[in-house]
Amino acid sequence: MADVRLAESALDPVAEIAAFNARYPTSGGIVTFLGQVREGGGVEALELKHYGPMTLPGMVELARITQARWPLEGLLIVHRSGIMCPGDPIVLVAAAARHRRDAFEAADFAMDHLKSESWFWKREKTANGWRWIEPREQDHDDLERWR
Amino acid sequence: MADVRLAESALDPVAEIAAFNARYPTSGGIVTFLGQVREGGGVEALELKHYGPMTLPGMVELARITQARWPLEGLLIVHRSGIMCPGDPIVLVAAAARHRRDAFEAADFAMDHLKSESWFWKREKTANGWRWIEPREQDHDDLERWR
Amino acid sequence: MARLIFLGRLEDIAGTGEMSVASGPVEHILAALDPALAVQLLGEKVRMALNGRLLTDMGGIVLGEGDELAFLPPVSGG
Amino acid sequence: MARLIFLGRLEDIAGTGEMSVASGPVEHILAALDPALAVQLLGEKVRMALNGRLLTDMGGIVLGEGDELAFLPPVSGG
Repeated sequence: MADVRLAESALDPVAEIAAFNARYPTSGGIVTFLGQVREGGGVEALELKHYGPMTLPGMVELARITQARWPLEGLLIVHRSGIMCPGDPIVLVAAAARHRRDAFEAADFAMDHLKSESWFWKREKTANGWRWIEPREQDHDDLERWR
Repeated sequence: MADVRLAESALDPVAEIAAFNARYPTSGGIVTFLGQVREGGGVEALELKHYGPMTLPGMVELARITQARWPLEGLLIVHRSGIMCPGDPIVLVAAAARHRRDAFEAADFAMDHLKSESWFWKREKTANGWRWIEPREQDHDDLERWR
Repeated sequence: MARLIFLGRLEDIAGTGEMSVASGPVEHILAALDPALAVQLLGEKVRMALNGRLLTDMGGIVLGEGDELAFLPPVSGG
Repeated sequence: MARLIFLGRLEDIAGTGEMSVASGPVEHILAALDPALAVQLLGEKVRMALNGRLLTDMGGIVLGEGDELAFLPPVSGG
């Protein structure tokens, strides 16, 4: 059972993790990834845009593929859209499995694909104004690991 | 800064994760691993024994090696000893880094080494009584990935 | 009428996220746009989706009444 | 006096986690134990630590007053 959501307003990772952990007492290992807007470095705000007809359906499909590839007992994918401030959570992925390697790999895989194969567009605001963020070369290399 | 502890009594992973996340607002990515005693499968209790002069010093050394290998902003390793029940947390690892791959790899590395290169001995109780758990072949293969 | 949707940086270039256009062949619709925008929309990294489905080949696409054509520059999530 | 420490399944075999023994060469100490236990302690997967430090070679070890020799079977954490 995957729980996949696009969050238009603040996401509470601790509450999400608490609920997820409580749901999977039979899982030997639970891996979570929290991505957040970095404090420092001059970023004043970050905006993530999505495209209604494709973004959430794409995330649901990613969850399906992830569950088909690893024997998971639970999978959570929550991704913000909208404007965020430094320190705000952007994305939370949690994977529960009997064995820890499956949980690690599934969470890692889901994050790599959210980062550079999901329908989000990100821009950040610094003292110089807003700037769109293009995917990094590293993001493509990360994806290649799974092919 | 690593936070490394041997917990002789119940460990509260949600409180630990909340405190860890709050400590690292400059980290773009935080990966946590929670290992817990599986419910179901007939295990009634699990006991982890340690050896005072070596177990915690070994965990501290593991944290040092992990931090030397990846650029982390924070690392948490908490491992239970004593008797646990199904659903109880056994181990919690959290790694905070600017970039997500460093956090994923560091947490994965620390877990592989806690599992089969740290000074713990584990036994479980089923209807047939207590039985010592030997490391699995898979655990050794997991370690080999880092050499 | 049909709709063009501009995502990410294409929204900045177009000055709007969405534009109503007359139905018809996509090439005619693009030819009627500001050429600076049209060049960006046809960039090799820009993908297109018709009514939420990714197009693998844009040749010969005709927008009908109520169709929505989205222009998708490289993504960046997480 | 010195101390032997039995970890993991070795504690079950010894029937105790800890045993006081007279100081002296380890081989003499082991020879005085129940042979069934001594065989297990010398198993190839069992490592030894003297006062908390892993021994790489047990040859010629002599336990002095207050020394602690631990027998460490394969570990299993997490």
